[in-house]
Order: sequence, then structure tokens, then C-alpha cells
Amino acid sequence: ERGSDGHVNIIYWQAPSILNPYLSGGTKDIESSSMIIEPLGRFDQDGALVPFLASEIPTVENGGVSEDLTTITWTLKEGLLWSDGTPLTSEDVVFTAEYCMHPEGGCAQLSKFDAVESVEAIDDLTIQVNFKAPQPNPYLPFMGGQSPILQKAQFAECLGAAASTCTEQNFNPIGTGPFVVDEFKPNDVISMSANPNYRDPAKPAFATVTFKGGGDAASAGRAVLETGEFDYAWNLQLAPEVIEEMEKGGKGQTVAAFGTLVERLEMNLTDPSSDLPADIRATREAPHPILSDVRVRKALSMAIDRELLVEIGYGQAGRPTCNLVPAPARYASPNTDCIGQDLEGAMALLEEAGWTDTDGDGIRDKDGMKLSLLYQTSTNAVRQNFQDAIKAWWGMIGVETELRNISGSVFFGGDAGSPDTFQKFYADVEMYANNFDGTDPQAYLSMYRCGNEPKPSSQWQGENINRFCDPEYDALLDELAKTGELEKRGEIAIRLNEMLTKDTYTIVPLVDRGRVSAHSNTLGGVVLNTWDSELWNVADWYRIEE
Amino acid sequence: MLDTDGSAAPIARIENLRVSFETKDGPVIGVEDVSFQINPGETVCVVGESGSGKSVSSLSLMRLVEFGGGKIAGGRLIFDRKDGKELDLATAEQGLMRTIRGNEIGMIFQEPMTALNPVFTIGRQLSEGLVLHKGMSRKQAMARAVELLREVRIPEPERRIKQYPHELSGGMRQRVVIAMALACEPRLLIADEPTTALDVTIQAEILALMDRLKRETGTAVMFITHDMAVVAQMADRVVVMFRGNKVEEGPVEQIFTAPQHDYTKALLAAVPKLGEMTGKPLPEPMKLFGVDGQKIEPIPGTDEVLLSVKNLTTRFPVKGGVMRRTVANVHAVEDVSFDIFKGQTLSLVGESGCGKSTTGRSVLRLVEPQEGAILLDNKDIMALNDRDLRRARLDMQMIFQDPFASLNPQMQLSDQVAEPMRNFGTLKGRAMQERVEMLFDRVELPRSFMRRYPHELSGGQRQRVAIARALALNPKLIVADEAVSALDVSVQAQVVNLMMELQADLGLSFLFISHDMAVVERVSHRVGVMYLGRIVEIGSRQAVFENPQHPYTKALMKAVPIADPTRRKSEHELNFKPIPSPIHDLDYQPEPSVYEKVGEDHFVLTTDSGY
Amino acid sequence: MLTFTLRRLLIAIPTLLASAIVIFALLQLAPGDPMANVPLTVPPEVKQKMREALGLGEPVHIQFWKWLVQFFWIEPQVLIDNIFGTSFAEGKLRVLSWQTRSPVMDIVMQRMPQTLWVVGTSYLVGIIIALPIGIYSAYRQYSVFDQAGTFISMVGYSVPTFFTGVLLIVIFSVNMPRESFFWFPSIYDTTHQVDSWSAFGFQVRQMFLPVMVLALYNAAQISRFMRASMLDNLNQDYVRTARAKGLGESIVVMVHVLRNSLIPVVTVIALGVPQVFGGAIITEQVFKVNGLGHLLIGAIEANDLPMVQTLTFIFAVLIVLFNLIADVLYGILDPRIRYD
Amino acid sequence: MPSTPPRSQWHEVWTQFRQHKGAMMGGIVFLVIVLGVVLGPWLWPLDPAGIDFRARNDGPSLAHPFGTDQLGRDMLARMIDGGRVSLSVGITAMLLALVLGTLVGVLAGYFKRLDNALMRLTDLFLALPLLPLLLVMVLLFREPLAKAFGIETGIFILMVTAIGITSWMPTARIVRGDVLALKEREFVLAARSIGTTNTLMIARHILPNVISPIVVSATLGIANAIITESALSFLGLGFPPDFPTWGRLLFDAVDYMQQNPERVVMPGIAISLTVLSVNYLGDGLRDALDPRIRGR
Ligand SMILES: Nc1ncnc2c1ncn2[C@@H]1O[C@H](COP(=O)(O)OP(=O)(O)OP(=O)(O)O)[C@@H](O)[C@H]1O
Ligand SMILES: Nc1ncnc2c1ncn2[C@@H]1O[C@H](COP(=O)(O)OP(=O)(O)OP(=O)(O)O)[C@@H](O)[C@H]1O
Ligand SMILES: [Mg+2]
Ligand SMILES: [Mg+2]
Repeated sequence: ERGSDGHVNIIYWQAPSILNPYLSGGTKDIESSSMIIEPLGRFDQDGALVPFLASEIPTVENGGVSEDLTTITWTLKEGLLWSDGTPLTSEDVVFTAEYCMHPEGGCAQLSKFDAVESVEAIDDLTIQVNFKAPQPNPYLPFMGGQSPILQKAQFAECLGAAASTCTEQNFNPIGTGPFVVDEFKPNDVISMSANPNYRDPAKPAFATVTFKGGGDAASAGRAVLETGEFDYAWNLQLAPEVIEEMEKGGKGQTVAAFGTLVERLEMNLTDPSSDLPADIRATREAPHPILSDVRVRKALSMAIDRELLVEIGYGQAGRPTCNLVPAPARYASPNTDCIGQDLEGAMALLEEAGWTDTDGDGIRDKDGMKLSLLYQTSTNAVRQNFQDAIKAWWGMIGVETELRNISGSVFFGGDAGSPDTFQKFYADVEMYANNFDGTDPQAYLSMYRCGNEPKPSSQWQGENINRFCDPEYDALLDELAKTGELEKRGEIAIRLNEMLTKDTYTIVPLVDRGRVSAHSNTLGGVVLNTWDSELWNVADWYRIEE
Repeated sequence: MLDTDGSAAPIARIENLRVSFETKDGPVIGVEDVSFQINPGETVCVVGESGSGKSVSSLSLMRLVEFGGGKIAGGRLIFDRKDGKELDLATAEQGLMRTIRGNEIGMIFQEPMTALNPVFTIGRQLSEGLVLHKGMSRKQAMARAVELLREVRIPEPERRIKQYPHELSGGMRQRVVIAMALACEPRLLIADEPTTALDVTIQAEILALMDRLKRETGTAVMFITHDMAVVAQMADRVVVMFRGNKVEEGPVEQIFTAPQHDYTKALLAAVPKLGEMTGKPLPEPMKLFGVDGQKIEPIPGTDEVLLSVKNLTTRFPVKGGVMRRTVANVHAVEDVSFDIFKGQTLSLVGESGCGKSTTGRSVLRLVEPQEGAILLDNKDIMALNDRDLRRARLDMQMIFQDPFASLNPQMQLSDQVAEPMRNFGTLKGRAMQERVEMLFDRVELPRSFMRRYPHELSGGQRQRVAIARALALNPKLIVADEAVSALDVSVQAQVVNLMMELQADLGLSFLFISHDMAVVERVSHRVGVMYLGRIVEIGSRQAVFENPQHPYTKALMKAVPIADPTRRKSEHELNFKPIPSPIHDLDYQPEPSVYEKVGEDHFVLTTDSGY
Repeated sequence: MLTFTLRRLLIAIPTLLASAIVIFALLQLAPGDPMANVPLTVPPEVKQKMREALGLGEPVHIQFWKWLVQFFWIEPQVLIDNIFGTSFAEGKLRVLSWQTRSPVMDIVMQRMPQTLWVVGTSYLVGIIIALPIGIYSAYRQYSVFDQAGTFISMVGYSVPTFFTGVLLIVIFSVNMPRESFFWFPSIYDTTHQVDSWSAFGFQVRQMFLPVMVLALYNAAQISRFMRASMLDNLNQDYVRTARAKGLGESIVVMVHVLRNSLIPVVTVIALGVPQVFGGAIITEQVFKVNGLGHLLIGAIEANDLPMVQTLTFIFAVLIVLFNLIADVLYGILDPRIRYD
Repeated sequence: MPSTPPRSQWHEVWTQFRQHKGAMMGGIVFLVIVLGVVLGPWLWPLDPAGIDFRARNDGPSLAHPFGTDQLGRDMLARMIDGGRVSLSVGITAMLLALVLGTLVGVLAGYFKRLDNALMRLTDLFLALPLLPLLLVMVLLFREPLAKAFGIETGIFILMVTAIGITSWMPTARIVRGDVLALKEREFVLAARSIGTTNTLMIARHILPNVISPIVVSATLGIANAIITESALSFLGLGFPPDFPTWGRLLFDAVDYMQQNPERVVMPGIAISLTVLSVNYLGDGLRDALDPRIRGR
């Protein structure tokens, strides 16, 4: 029965700053707002599509997606009401598209609407999305936590440049989700209560929610697992032994699930030396003196013991991987070549590449140049452990490593003026994690297209971090974009993935990172989902009486 | 005087007191073996060599030596409490002492500047004891404080009460300290050099006040002083101390007429007497007791002008209100002009608070005068920038009125004396060291004191350090502000002779500020008499002393006490004239000073001086 | 002194203006980008659009000018509107945060209560315990009390709050049974309203741990300065005079010596007050108080320049103000200090 | 009474200092710490970076007296290694801040003309947001410094300067406050009358009398610098992440507080002991300079 289970406390160690995902791409904002506003459909814990506001997921089979892949037609469930009691209509969906596609709005989800030509309301419950070109993956707009439906009545005044002045709307969006906002304190806390007009009269079980933000993963975990003050803690990025110790507190348990997030080493194929002029440094004009040789890259990969890394850093929330795209199964390469550590082989490979230790200082050299690398990553306890371990292994094969860690806000900040961003890559090797939205890796793999690399002329914006460039790869990408058949898409994606990893060791994947969250023993119904918002099924949560 | 029949128990009895101090050269004995007693209603004067342990004995009686690092190593300090019980103060608890201090025993400290808390108004400091011991309310206590200030002859007490210690003249501070000690009408009053900074008229009034108190309330007084004239005026009995011991004790007449101990004899012989120089136009050194073959020659000086001061005016703002705005001005020095000749001494005498120290400081530009011209050796001091002013100070030095405050508490004495030489690089290394040693010898300080710090000295010793420092550079002009007042007469004689000797040998000039008319008579070529910020009379010493013209000068001369217990002045000889205040509103416009020439080198102010 | 104060207030205007410019320039120079928190899955072109929507495309001096106008002209109007119910500021663009797209001042006001409750209280508690400890330690230099005080305050100062905070949580929130009186919450509830005694009780409980942590840290610092300054004055001659008046040791020390020793302490305290409003970053983080300190650090990490600029500028105003107060207090505490 | 010839004041202070029990204790402890971190690598030759995955998160044992960390590195060796960085950064940065603060404070307090300008500068520095300031410093100077002095020295200079120039302000204000009061004392006037130049005045008369707040600032400053260093390293502004420092060891260990308490305790003790010993040294210096305190 709705509201019968009282109050639930959720803690996110990153605090939500806005409840409109279109104005912020941040996970914290998307997940918190997913309790309030909903998309037409979501991905479930297995990455499968499930309808939410839509009555079913349109496919080619059921006629919802046109044969030529240029339109998709959604039908809304009947009788849906906004939390203010007004009915949800297709106009709201059309408006949502208009809102995000407005050129001055600065919509964070704009890329989901890139391919959209127009969105029309066929009738009160039917919406048709027209694409500019055939769209093998038509489930970008209105799917998943990133792309929920806004109420037209509420946001009508907030189009374009006005979007950011609509504080009231952004903080208190009227939605169709299980909860409504009572009070939102940005970057701090959200107080919510059950939506009286929620479509399932029995849900949600909780009458009120406190969604607290801030602090750090350790204290969030402690609050759920040890002190029992909170019921749910998001994303416990902590060393496995620390989580283990916390679980001994006995107040709660952890849940883990895997998605597409891969912690990887990126090899710089260009020369980051500070001796080079600024317009040449770390661009394709200056090939890397050491890492241009695939044998060196491979040797570096072989020296790494990925299983140990998982044990040190992620425990149950990680597994070794050799792939950039670890999931869904259709797109994941079966390659496991890299899993075992092979120091001998690595050394042999280096010898073969001409790197020998001529002066006996334990560091290999060639033509008077030392095999010495600068290895950078963002500041994060696990990453620093990885750095130390990898440095030690590389040391064993005669590679000298200098480590550097950079605050995340700078490293990922993308400021063209800073030498420390991951895009600029003023280092030889860098480590971070990345994933893709939803279940289709096409955009993800397209990042490594020739020309998409960060460079001075693009203000160092670009996604091809390694400056990888292979015409064959680009050609294959084009093919992928044209292929609608899933089977075929899988094959191409696996091929692309292998070109980046197994063939060239441009990207050296380390760990397939899952998500660990914690919930208290008295909280039931939690189904951890890494393909969508973790709180996707919050309507089903309930209190377990002890 | 109360009838002190033999049966009345003494109010305090000191028996075999011994006090030691811990210094880094090992323990130092401050008082070796002292015993004497003080009866109710009696004034016991303690005289003796500077550094002989007078202050330490009195501090022991208050049990305050402990806080200064001293230790009562032996002896008893019997105090007769009101209820007739005797109490050994030496072993009493500090808690009990608290009810006695300030209430039953009052103390006037030797150095008034450092004895006052710099951040509280004097009213606040005065009323504190009253609130505590007499249970008065704040307001009552304040009213009483005003009354007390009036009793110690501080003009405009309502205003002064709101001032801070540093805004008062040396004599005023001393009177504040006196008022503080008298506040609770203690049964025993310890007065440690209470009148050194007071001019003779006010001194006489203060002495009369103490005398009256003694008569009316039976207060016993332990009076420490160097001024034998005051002893003669005040004492019932005299205790003579020397090197930490009592060497002689007896009724005042006996001490003066038939001294027993050599030191007492020397002391009495060294007492300068007013009128000794009558008829002599030039100053000459004193005859020292026990020194043979001393040359006593007059010091002529020259008639070249060294320092010429014209129309000097210095004022201080008086702050008031929460925002501490300037509400009035203290006209400390008002249109003062004088000349000092090379190799000569000009003495400034005058009422306490009349602006003598300020004049001295203005000459060195240690306070910035409002107006006026100062020419030293034809150099315009007023026009100098900071760097040249510093150079100019090579030629003029000052001995501050309050030696303790003017010494850096964290520096060794030898360094302090050497500092001027270091500053100007006049002497270096060994030579400097030798000069420091020589200076210590000349001011009669043992060389072992060189490593000590200021707080480890007696008042007189500190003053001698200050003198040594001023002499270190061989300046042309020394402003000596009460430079010898804290010294016992024998040392005083030596130091005065030293100064005169240097004058004769090196042609030094002095601006000598003093209250001791006998010393002034001895040392000066010319004398200026100040009253309320102006010089009321100036001229050759002979002219001013032998033929005073201005009424204030006359009154001053008349008030000088005589070192003879048989010729005590009685209270009715004093005319308590109300003292006008130098504090005026912001828009007050003073008249210029106009002088009338009454003789060759003898001028008298005709402008109304307020007297 | 009045003229001094007025003059200083006048000088404060150019000072603050200069501070604003320097802060702005600094923030512009500092590496970082408001898009740092946007996931890597969002492509660069979209990020560029988002930046432009934030007004980042405009030239720097225009951005600065806009901020000036908004902060000094529009925000005061908003304040007036709020107080008198007028509508001067209607429709005018306020200083907006880049993270939340809401007016910065609103968030600042929202954070004020918990900051003042926690950081303010801890500062007061710190001062209240520091002064007696400092005074008594000096009065009984090298006594057991002094040694213990020295030890605790030095350890308290040198062990960072990220450690003490967690330690207290482990002791009082994790290991203490939930029913115990000594159990304290590890997470601060900013939505809690103090409207009854029991609510006040809860408020005290939830403030307890962070206040303890911060108070220890503040007290350590202030008590050391207090002690040192007292030591300098305890041996002065006027103290002897005060004793000679028969004043009790407590008055001698607490009135005569203390007043002379206050200047450094006043300085330290005045320096600390703006920091109260600045919040306590680490402690707020550990206990999730989410006060101004949390706001600032979050804004810096997210490169929310309008927020950082505004907050920093408010601190600058407070710093100038409290240093002025300290200077005025000097003159009152020690009449020898002259200002003209 | 023996008349020992007067010795220089500093000699005097030194003698006095040597008699100070607390100072001597502090000095010995401090010396032990310094010697420990300097000679430590010889006495305890384990490699601080030596990873041993089998010995992860071990408690104290004979092989590892302070236990091991999450990568199985020996904590004692890391403490020794980290101490070198922490101590040298802590002390140098503290000295820099102290010198800057005292200089500004004394100049502002003593010279009326400079007061306003210097104090407004102090206000400005107090108002500057620390983090962006540091980020800018690193942005501008890291590469040039690393080039000119080598990476480690370059970063050392950068960190020390960064900490130094962001923490001198309290000292400056406190010193100024004291100097304002001090310069109105009569002995300063007296010193001026004997021709003491401003420089000498400051050196001889002002500084020794404001030593107490400076000493306190020094002790607090050293703790502050050690912790700030680790904070900077987290931001990526400091030493490379494989450089252990006490602050960083402490921070890393906080998560392990429950299972390996010795890991937080040890660096905590090291920092506290250092600060305490410096505090006692400072106390000794203060007392040695104050001629009224003696024999205790
Ligand atoms: N704190 C101290 N430490 C060491 N010696 C001290 C200390 N106080 C006083 N003395 C020494 O004790 C002796 C007696 O000093 P005291 O102050 O009693 O002299 P006094 O008789 O009052 O002299 P004066 O007339 O010059 O004031 C002096 O030699 C002095 O140097
Ligand atoms: N710093 C100051 N602030 C305010 N008033 C002052 C200050 N210094 C001196 N005065 C005032 O100036 C007047 C003259 O003081 P000064 O010290 O020159 O007197 P004096 O003649 O030396 O007296 P004494 O013989 O008592 O030392 C006094 O009324 C005093 O209160
Ligand atoms: Mg004496
Ligand atoms: Mg005087």
C-alpha cells in the first residue's frame, strides 16, 4: 500500500545540484531526478528495454520502428497523470524534444537528439520521431534516465536561453515518477514524498524520502553498513577490504553489478615532451619516440597482473578484462589474451624491439634514450594503488616510471589552458575509466576516429585521446553506422574493439568495473542496474520488517 | 604625632631578614641581615646606599619579592594585626596576605611608570582597591578617587582620572601611585622614594599630607628616601642601610648630629645644601667625603650658543568618548625659548607636570613639537629628515626620567650601554668593551652587573645605567631628566661630579631637569623656572637663586626643605594654591610669552602664567 | 578613531574592488572547466554548447562587469524586495550558479544556518575553552595542567580533522550502541527544524561530533597564543602593583594581565571569524554538514565560477570588516596605540 | 662576586636555552626524529616502495614493526621515507611563512606609512581562495621549475613556496598587533634617542619582544605545512603519488582505521611528536629570551 512503509534515507556521496538532467550530465543529478521524472522506457538490470511511460517498446517487429530505420513511434500508456493531477500527453513529449534541441539551451543530452529530424504528436498518446538518416539504434531520445519527459505546462517559459533562469522548475520538476519534491536544497539534500497521482496506486511503499548528498564514499558506506543511519548508499568506490570491514557492521549488505565501465591505460601515440613547441607537442605531427612501437605497448600490457589489480582495487566489483567494450555480450569480444602476467615475454619483446639495459642501471635504453615513462591519472585511492603496482611491475621489466596524479576536476575538466587534462595528455600513459550510455557502443567506438583527436586547432577538445589513426578502422566505423542488423553490428564492434586493444595495444584495458552499492538489511526491492539509473525501480522498494 | 608610649606594640618588626635572588651568576643577596621595627604612628626613614636593599626589604614586608624572583631566605617579619595578634608575614599564606596588602599595608612603588598598568585609566586603577577593601560601589570609588587625586594635588582630577598613565607627567604618576597607596588608609604605609619626581612645593604638600594622615589615623610610615632634607623633615627614627645590612639606627636628631657609622658620616657629608653656592657665579664640583687631593675648580664654559630654542610649543591631544576622539589639548609646552651655551648647564626647574620633560623630549624631537625652532650648533633640528635627525642625535642624548621604562627589558646592561656606540660605530670590539667597563666604573656600578638585566637592579642602579648610556657617545648636549634623583647622596655626588668633570674636560652642555634645588644650584650656570608650560623666569643661576623675581620662583625657593631635623617646616607655612590645569579646549588660543629683562641675563615672564 | 574607522571603511572600497578583480583573474587563470562533472559520454560539441549557454563565450571583462552589476546592484535590490516586499529586482538577472542554475545568494542563505550552528558554535566553544586553558597554562607555566594542555592542544592541532572526525564517528556512531545516550549521528540533517525542546536536543546531538572536532582544533590555536601572550605580561611590574593593592590572584590575572595580553588573541579571533562563515571544509565533509565550506569546495571542484567568485568575495568583505574591528579593538585595548 | 666578562646576548640566550629542560627534551626528540628519517634507510633497509602482495594489510610483526599497507609495503620504511619529505617541507615552508609574516608584520606595525598598504595586501591574501591560487601557481611554475631544478627539487620549491605564501598572513597580523603596542613603549623611544636606526631597532628591540607569538606561529605553522603538503598532493599539485609523506600516509590510512589502527596512529604520532618537540624548542627559546623567567 502506498506510503505504508514510512521513510527511507538514501545517501549519495555526490550531492545533486539540479533536478533537470537536460541541464546537467552529472550522474548524481540524473539518478536523483529519476525518482521524479521518467522517460518513455528504461534499460533493466540486464540492459533490456522496458517500457515505462510507453505502453510498449517499439521495434521493427511490432511496427514501432520503420523498416528503413528512419522513424520510431511511441505510444503512451493511458491515463497517466502528472503529479499535479493533469494528464500526460504526447505534447509533453514533443515539448521535451523541443526543449533539448533548442540551440541556445545548452542541453546536456543534445547528442541523443543529434540524429532527430523532428518529433511529432500524432495524437494525444502517440509520438513519432523522425530521424535525419536511418538510425540503427533508435532508442536514444526519451530512453533512460538521461532523457525523461518534462511537463510542457511547467517548462514552457524555459526554452533556450531562459532555461537557466527557471530555478523553480529545475528544482521542483513536476513528474510522473513515484515521488515528488517537497524541498530541494541544491548540493545538499532533497526531501520527497510519495506522488499521489502515481500510476500504480499501491506504490511507492515509502511515504517520504530523504536523499542526502555529500561527503565521501567511506562515510556513505559507513552510514549504511555500520551505523545504520541510512538505507541506501550509492557507488562505494572503496578498497575491497575496507568494504569487507564495513560489512562486519552487520547493518546492511552490498550489491554489485557490471556495466560497460572499463578502467584502462591509454597509450600516447604522440610525443608529449615539453621540449617541443606548443603546437606540435602531443599532436600527430610528433610521433611518440617510445610508444609508437607496438611491441613496447604490448610488453607494457603483458607485465601487468590484472587479477591482482582487481583484488587490490575492486574485489567483487571488478573483473579483469582485455576489452574496451566488455558488454553487452553481443558486442563483447571473447579475447582474454592479456589476463595472465608474463614478465619473461614482456622482457623478450622489449629486447626484440631493441630496448636493452646497456649501462646496467636496471633501466632499458636504446640510442641513448631511457625507457622511462610518465604515467598520470586522477587522484583516487584505488588509482594510486594501481599506479604503484604497475610501476613496480614495469620496473621489473626494466621500464622506469614517473607517476603523477591530478585532481579530478582538473584532469577531466577539459580546460584548454591547463597542461594537466586527460585530453591534452602531456604524459606517456594515462589511466581512467569510461563507458557508454545504454547498450550500443557505436558512438563509443567512434571516438577513435582519425581526426577526432584533441589538438590545438580544436582547443584540445576531442575524444580520440590516444591520437589513434587507422583508415581501416574509420572505414569499419562507417560500415557499422550503416548496419542495422544486430548480429552484424556485433561482429563489427568486436572487430573495432580488437583493433584498439589486442591488435595495437593502443588502449590497454585493465578492469571491467562494476558498481557496488549498499543497502540496509531492512530495505527490500533493490535491483542494482548499471544500464540506467540505480534508482530506476525505487517505486518497488519496500521496508522489510525485522 | 600620637603619643607612642613604650608599651604600644610595634606595628611591624623585621628580624634578621635575608633575601636572595637567583641570577645566572648564582644567587645574589639582596638583603643580608636587617632588623628594625616600626611603631604605630611613627615615621621610620630608611636611608642608605643605592642598591643596599631598601626596596627589597619593603617588598619582602609585602611578600611581593617572590613574584620578582626573590626568596625570603631567613628572618621573620612580624606584623601586628588589628586584633592584636601577631603574624609572621614571612610564612603567611598568600591568601591571607591579600587581605593585608593594600588594606593594612599600603605601598608606594619606586618607579611609577612601570608600576601602573598601561591599559587602564588611572581612575580605574585607583578605585580598584577601594571597591575591594572598602566595599564601595564603582561610583563611590570613582568619587573617592577624584578626591584622592585632589589630595595629592593633581589639577583637574575629573579629567585626569580618565587618562592613561602614559599621558601623565612623571610626577603625576608618582602622585597617582601615592594616592593608590593611601586609598584604603592603611595602618602601615611603605613609601619607596615617593617624592623623587615631585617639585619641592608639591613635595612639601605631599609630605604634609602624609604627616596629617599619620597624625589623624595613627598610620605608621616606612619612608625610603635619598633626600636627607626630607628625612630631616619627616623622620622620627632613621635606619641606615649599607650593602644589604643595617648599619645604624636611631632617632633622627641623633643620626644627624652624632652619626656613628662611617657610611652615615659620609652620607651626611655629601648632602648638598641649598645656599652653599651663594656668591659663586660658576658651578663647581662637590667635595667628596674621604677623597683627598680633590681639585675643586669652577667650570666657566663658553658663551658660544650650542642649543637655541625659540617659541617651542608642544601639545598633546586628550581623547574622550567611545570613539576616542580628541576633545581637548594638553598645552604641555607653550612658547618656550632658551639658549644653552657650550660647556654650560641650563637647569629647568618647576612644578611637576609643567612640561619640563616634554621640553627635553621636544628638543630631541622625540615628541614632535607643534611649533618652534630648535638650532643645535646652528643646525635646524626641526628641518631634519629621519636620517639626518639620527645623525644629529650623535650630538645630543637624553637621560629619561623613568630609567626602568627606558631600558629594554630583554637586553643585558652592557649591551644597552654599548648600543649607542654600536649604532654610530664610534668604537668597536675591545675598545667599545673597555669604554663600557669604564662607564660602569664611572657611574659606580660593579662590573659584575654588566651581564644583568634591568629588572635585576635597584632603582638607583638602573638610573646609573641610563646615565652611562647617555655618556657613551660623548655627545655635545645631554638632556638629563631627573638624572640623579634616585641616587643616594654619596653616589649622587660622585655622579654629579662626573658630569661636571666631563663638562670641564670635554665641553659638554647639559639641559638639567631636576626638582632638587640644591643639586640644581650646584651644577647650573643658568636656570629656567617653568610653570604651566612656560618659562616664567630664566637667567644666570646666581640671579635666579639669589634674586628670584617671579612669585612662583619665590614660592619654590621658600618650599625647599632643609636637611636639619631641628628646622622642620610646619604645615601652615605652606600656601596651598589651587593648581591650574594645562588642559584647554580645542579652540583655546594662548597668548605669546613676553619677558621683561630685570637684570643682566635675567628675564621674567610678564604674560599671565596662571600663577 | 572615528575618522580612522571612516577612513578605513573608505579604503575598504578600493581594497575590495581590487580583491574582486584579483579573485576574478585568478579564477579565470586557474585550470578547470565547468564541464568537468559532465560524464565523458557527453561529446565535446555538446559540452561546448553547454558552455556557451552558461555565458562562457563572452569576453572576460564583460563577464566581470556583469558579475559586478549583478552582485552590487541587483542582489541588494533582491534583498530589499525580500525585506519590504517590493519588486525592484523583478525580471533582472541575478548571479546564477553554473551548477544549479539558481541564484547564488539563495543557496548561500540556505547554507547559512547549518554553518553558523556548527562552525559558529564550534568557534565559540573553542574560544570559551581556549581562553581559560591558555590563561591558566601561562599562570602555572610548566605545571601538570600546562603540560597536559600543551600536549592536548598540540596533538589537537597537528592531527588533521579528517582523522579526528572519522575517529569520533567510529567511536560514537559505529561502536556505540544505537540506544546509548552517547550515540551521536554521523550525518548531519540539514532539514531538521528546531521548533521544540526535543528538536533542540536532537540538534545538539547532531552538532556534537563536528563541533567537538572543530572546537578542539580552534581551541588549540587560540590557547597557544593566549598562553604565550600571558607569559609575556605576567612578570611586569604593574602586576606587582596590582598585587600590592591586595587584589586576588584571579583579578590580577584575569583583569590586569589579561587585558594587556589580549592583542594577539583578538587578532587571532578576528582572523578566525570570517573563516566561520567560510565554513570548515573537511569537517563539513566528514559529517556531511553541507555548509558554506562544502558549498565553496564543491563550487571550486565544479568550476562554478560565479559561485566561487561570490563566496570568496563575501569572505573578503568579512575579512576586511573583522580586521578593521580588530584594529579598532587594539586602540581600545591599548590606549598607547595611536592611529592618527 | 666574580666578574665574568659579558658575552654576546645570543651566547647568553644559548646558555639559558641549554638549561631549559623542556627545550632540551624537545630538542632531543626532534633530533631523534630528524636522525631517524635521515639515517633510517641505513638502519632499516627495507624498500619503502617494495610491493609484496602476500603481505597486504598485515599488522605489526617482527618483519614489519609498523605493519604493511594495502600493497604490502613496509610502513616503517614508508614512515622513514615520508618523514624526510614531511619534515623538510614542513620546516622550510614554516620558515618561509614565518619570515614573510614577521617581515610584513614588523614593517606594517613599525612604519606607519607601510601599514595600510601591507595590511590591505594581507587582507587580499587572506581573501584569495586557496585552491585556485595553488592551481594557478602549479599551472604557471611547475614545468619551468621542474626543468630548472629537476622534478623533485622543482616540486619541492613549488610546494614550499605555495604553502609559504598562503600561510604567512596570520603571523603578519599578530606580529603587527604586538609591534603596534610595543613601539609606543618608552624604551623604544629611548633607543631612538641614542640613534638606533630603524633596522637595528627592529632587530634589537622589537623582534626579541615579539618572539612569543612568532614562536607559537612557528609551531602551529609546521603542523599546518605538513598537513597542507598532503592536501596539495591529493590535488595533484605536490609530489608524485608514490612519494609517501606523513600526511598522505595518515590520509590513506583513515579508511583502514578499524582494521589496522596502527596505520593511522603511527603517522599521527610522528606529526604530533614533531610539532610537540618544536613547540618545546620554541618555549625554550621564548623563555631564554625572557630574562625574567629563569631557574625553572
Ligand atoms: N630581581 C633581582 N635579581 C637580582 N638582584 C636583584 C633583584 N632585585 C634587586 N636585586 C639586587 O638587590 C640589591 C638591593 O636592591 P634594592 O632594590 O633593594 O635596592 P635599594 O636599596 O632600593 O636601592 P635604590 O635606592 O637604588 O632603589 C641590589 O644590589 C640589586 O641589584
Ligand atoms: N603622551 C602624552 N599624552 C598626553 N599628555 C601628555 C603626554 N605626555 C605628557 N603629557 C602631559 O603634558 C604635561 C607635561 O608633562 P611633562 O612630562 O613634560 O611634565 P614634567 O614637567 O616633566 O613633570 P614631572 O616633573 O612631573 O615629570 C602633563 O600635563 C602631562 O599630563
Ligand atoms: Mg629601591
Ligand atoms: Mg618629567
